Amino acid sequence: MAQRVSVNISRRNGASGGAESCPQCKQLLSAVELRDNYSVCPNCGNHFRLSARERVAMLADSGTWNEIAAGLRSADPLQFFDLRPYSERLEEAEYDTGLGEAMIVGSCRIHKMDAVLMVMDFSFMGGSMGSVVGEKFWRACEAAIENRYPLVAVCASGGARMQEGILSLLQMAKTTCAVELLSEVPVPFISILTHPTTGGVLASFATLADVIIAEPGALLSFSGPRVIEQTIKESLPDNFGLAESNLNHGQIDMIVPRSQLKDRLVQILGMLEGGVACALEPLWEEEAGRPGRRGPLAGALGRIKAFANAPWRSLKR
Amino acid sequence: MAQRVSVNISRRNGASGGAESCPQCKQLLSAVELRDNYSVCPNCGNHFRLSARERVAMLADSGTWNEIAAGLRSADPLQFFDLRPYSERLEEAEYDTGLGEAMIVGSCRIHKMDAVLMVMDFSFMGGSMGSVVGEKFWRACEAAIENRYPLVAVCASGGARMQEGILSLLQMAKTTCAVELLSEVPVPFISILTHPTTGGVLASFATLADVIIAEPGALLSFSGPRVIEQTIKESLPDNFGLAESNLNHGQIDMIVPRSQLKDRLVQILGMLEGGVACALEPLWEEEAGRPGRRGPLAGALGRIKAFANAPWRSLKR
Amino acid sequence: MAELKRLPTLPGVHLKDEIAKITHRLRDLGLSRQVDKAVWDKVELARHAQRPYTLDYIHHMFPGFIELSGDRCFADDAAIVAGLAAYMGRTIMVIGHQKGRDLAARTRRNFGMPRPEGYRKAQRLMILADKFGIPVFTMIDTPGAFPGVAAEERGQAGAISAALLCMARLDVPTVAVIIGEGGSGGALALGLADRVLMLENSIYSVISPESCAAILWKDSSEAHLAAQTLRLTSSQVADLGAIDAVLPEPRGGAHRDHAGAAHIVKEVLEDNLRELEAIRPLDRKRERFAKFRRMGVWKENGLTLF
Amino acid sequence: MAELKRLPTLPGVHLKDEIAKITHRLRDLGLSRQVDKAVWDKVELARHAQRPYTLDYIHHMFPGFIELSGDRCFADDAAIVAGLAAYMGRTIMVIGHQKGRDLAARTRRNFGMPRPEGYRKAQRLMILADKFGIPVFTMIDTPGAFPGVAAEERGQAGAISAALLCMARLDVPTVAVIIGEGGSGGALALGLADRVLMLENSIYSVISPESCAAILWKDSSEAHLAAQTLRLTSSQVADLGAIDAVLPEPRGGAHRDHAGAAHIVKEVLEDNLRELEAIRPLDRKRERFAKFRRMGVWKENGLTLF
Ligand SMILES: [Zn+2]
Ligand SMILES: [Zn+2]
Repeated sequence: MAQRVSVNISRRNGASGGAESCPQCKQLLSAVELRDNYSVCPNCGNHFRLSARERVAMLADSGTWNEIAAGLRSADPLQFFDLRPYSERLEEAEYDTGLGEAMIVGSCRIHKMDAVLMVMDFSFMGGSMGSVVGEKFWRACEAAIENRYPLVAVCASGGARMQEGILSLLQMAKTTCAVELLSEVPVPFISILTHPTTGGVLASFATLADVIIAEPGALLSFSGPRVIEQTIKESLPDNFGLAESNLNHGQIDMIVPRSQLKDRLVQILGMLEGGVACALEPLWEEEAGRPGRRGPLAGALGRIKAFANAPWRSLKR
Repeated sequence: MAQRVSVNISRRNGASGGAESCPQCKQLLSAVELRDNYSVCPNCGNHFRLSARERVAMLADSGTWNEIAAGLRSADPLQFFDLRPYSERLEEAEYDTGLGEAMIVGSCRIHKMDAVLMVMDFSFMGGSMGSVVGEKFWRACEAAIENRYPLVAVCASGGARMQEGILSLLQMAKTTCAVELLSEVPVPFISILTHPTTGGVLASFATLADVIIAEPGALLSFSGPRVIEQTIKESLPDNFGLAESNLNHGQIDMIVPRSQLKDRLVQILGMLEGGVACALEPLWEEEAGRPGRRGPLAGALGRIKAFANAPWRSLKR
Repeated sequence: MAELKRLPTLPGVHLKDEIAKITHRLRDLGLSRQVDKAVWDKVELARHAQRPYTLDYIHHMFPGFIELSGDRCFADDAAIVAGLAAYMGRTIMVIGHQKGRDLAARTRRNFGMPRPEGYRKAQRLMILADKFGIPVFTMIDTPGAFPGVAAEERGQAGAISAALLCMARLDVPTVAVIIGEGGSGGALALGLADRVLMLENSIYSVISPESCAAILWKDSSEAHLAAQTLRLTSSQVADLGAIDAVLPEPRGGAHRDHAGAAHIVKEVLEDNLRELEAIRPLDRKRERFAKFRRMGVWKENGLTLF
Repeated sequence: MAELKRLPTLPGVHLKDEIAKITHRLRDLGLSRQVDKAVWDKVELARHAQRPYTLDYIHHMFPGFIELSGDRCFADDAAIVAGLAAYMGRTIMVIGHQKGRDLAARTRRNFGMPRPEGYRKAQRLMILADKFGIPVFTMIDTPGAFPGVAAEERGQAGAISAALLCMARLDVPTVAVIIGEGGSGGALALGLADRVLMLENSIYSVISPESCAAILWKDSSEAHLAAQTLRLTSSQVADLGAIDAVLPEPRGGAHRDHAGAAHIVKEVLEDNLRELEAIRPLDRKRERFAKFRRMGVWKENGLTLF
């Protein structure tokens, strides 16, 4: 289904205004045709890579996006350089993508349901996770907890950002702690794994969501295919690490084509919001002055008796 | 290592006073020789089957065994009969084994450490679990919780007792609930899986222990080898379901030869009793008037500050 | 309709009558063949190829059902279907064994016989439900857990016991319905619930009649004799106090009217959930434990206890 | 001795000096080879075949160690060793990566590269420890999680993230010591602890120098250049605020004196546990979260923050 991921940083290939050919089936597609079909090849179903902004436009209701922590930028704590300094690479990535980092986060409404949305962009240094991605994730979780909004993470990543050394590795620990804070409330958390989601992102928050959705053909693996080939000294099976293989192996909940993604997302969020636990909302409101549940099923609230002393928080584990 | 288990009810083969030959290596062994070597063949290491009483004698300190619920006997709720009525089979089993049921339970000391001990006897209707085994298990758990003694279960079972129909199946649910009550305290629970432990016993309390020990060569499988052979229409691998295979497949914690079992048991119980949680014992005592921990490591208690309001019970999950 | 919904049976209440009846049971095999007939009919109905399966109930009861997959360890087991559903103003987690109706589906669903992965998926999703206060509804319909070498190696026994422990622990309400074949530990693994109900023509048994006959008479063709002595029909199981109620089926049996059967289950589920939701979680758990503690019949110092 | 035990390093404290130093770093490759030497020596020491491994520390620190096995799902992974130990009047759960010293052991231990089963075993035993209030002590020494097709299929990524979440959740005190090679996510999976310490000659890195060089210079022989730029030695990692303290090693390095190294770790462990045990579980967890929240360096609206 999918082309093999290159961990190298490559420019998006759907940004130009003219026609381009599908990398999978070679069919020539016009930009309009692609855009009208969710950037999915109408011929073979290949899901083209989306920029973070395009993804937000696709998922968030028009005009509701409210970016959080937009002012965060990577520092260069290691003064890292290889053939070029890290700082130059960052400048270039910002210039090329128009993004300050490989992830943008914000609150928005999705089919009228409030949510915190975070979207990674593979075009920004391979969607690698450094200090800023970790900090943005943390702030997104804080916002979700503060407002009692569910959290949706659209992932695309080549892994940790080498150029921040050990600090990038520790973002795995940092984002994990943030997820644990979410589950203490609990706030629903859905991750959407797009092509490719690998390494430290897959091995931290991406696989810690309550429900894990993948796009068709997405490569999802901890180690990159090349690393594995070098280790086992043979070529990999054709479907190695693809979303479809991950589904068979029990690692994800479902594969959802991009055209159905927004609807499905809202259905699941509504479901997770609509448990009988909503009967206990009054407790939370009293406790922390937080707004109550707002899922479409929150009507259950009125029908079910509230329990004054229910030890509901024990649920979290 | 082990001979294949027969689910048929067979008389113990080590009870006679004279010599007998090892079913595995055919060496002729005297009764004294066997007894002095924990009923393990000194030649090949084959672990002979033990009666429940022999097992108690081997594990409990001399004179400390205090049987619980000895007066329980199976009823015959289904008026079950096949070639002979269930009630006749029960009478015969009691006559042959001197036991009222396939499990005896009691409190005792193991190397001076108080414990509740339950031992199954395969010679009593194949160690099958019916209502009485379930009820005895429940009472043993109650005694363990009441006295704050750890629980040790020595298992040997062909599975559920068919002759009690659905009621025997439900003993799996009943014993599971009892295990959950243990973990709410928490009371340490160790299971010792001996040859053979299969079916409903393996699929309930036997695999729910905090630490799972097996004797060498014990057959441990949910389905019996014959059932599997009939299903897959081929013969099984030689090591199918053996303790050694289960260890490799991550299903048990360790294999302990019978000669080391008592020592190892006490070491593990001591370890489980000696966590920093013992610092919170005063809380429990105040709460329920229960006696405190008595593990050899409970000395930590004096050294570590007690936390007046520690939410320790949240530990249980 | 309302009076059909729940026919609660207290454990052991009818037991003495039954025992009296059974005492008169003829031990002559020739005659017992006749008595067999009704019981064996139930066995065949429970296994009827047109009987509604979990996905049929889901189709009729939960239009917006969202399936969730995977044990996060090894595989997604298609012999157990699970997912979220909107139901009468709340969300529930639906989990059930799934057989297949045609050959391809049967193979894919492994004839409704789960491997350890199926039970681990169920456990994972029950924990998810618990986290969000979502009640759990299970449907039981399996000949049993799959007996295979690899399934054993991956811990079939431990997967079942872990699922049982998980159900014992849940703080949310749980309702189980045996919709067809309730076979052995593989069925019970989804059945440690606050309410356990059986459809009229379903069976619930510690062992399949065929296996039982093979062990007792060394002849699996004696299965209908075994079926009779195992007491596995819904009314017999109810009389033993092993379930909470028997649910009537549409005229002629559920296989003739999937929608009708689903309608009955749907109404009964709502009544039971409503009752259970009114109980505080800790109390509900205590009641669950107390119920399973009562399971069984034994004599203590000569006195028979239920 | 006492003053050697813990040399706490507050996150970022020395960072500015370091940055000043690095700014002067020579970008000329020829000269940087020299600077390399000391760093590469550390890499080689961290991987030294005679360096004490987890089982060596266990041998010296915990005479009564009882190994526990298995993930209860698929296998027992020998690349991670775990078990209970009596330690200074209390029980602790010891979990660590294990390399092998000879060829047979290396193969059996898979060169210290765990498969998902290893992380699931660790997770299972951490939950067991939590249940009984037993502190968790981990030793980190791995080139990384095993990169293999089957390991990926069985959920390597999910096994690591689940282990991380488990460590975040624990109510008991947790101490991690990097004793040799702290390689990537496979190392971190045991490292989300209340206290994370590094032995002087150990390394902790997001990627192996060889892989880093292969990606950046398309030439894995540039590994020592990569090692230098990755800042993976104990003092460099401490300066970045990524760990809590560096532990000194016996004269000449831990590989020359296993007992001496174990003695240092043992004393430091006791000090740290004693401090952690004095904190209430919930507070300890909050401090753990706060610590990992601080990890990283970023600019906000032009201001650099540590
Ligand atoms: Zn195409
Ligand atoms: Zn022998």
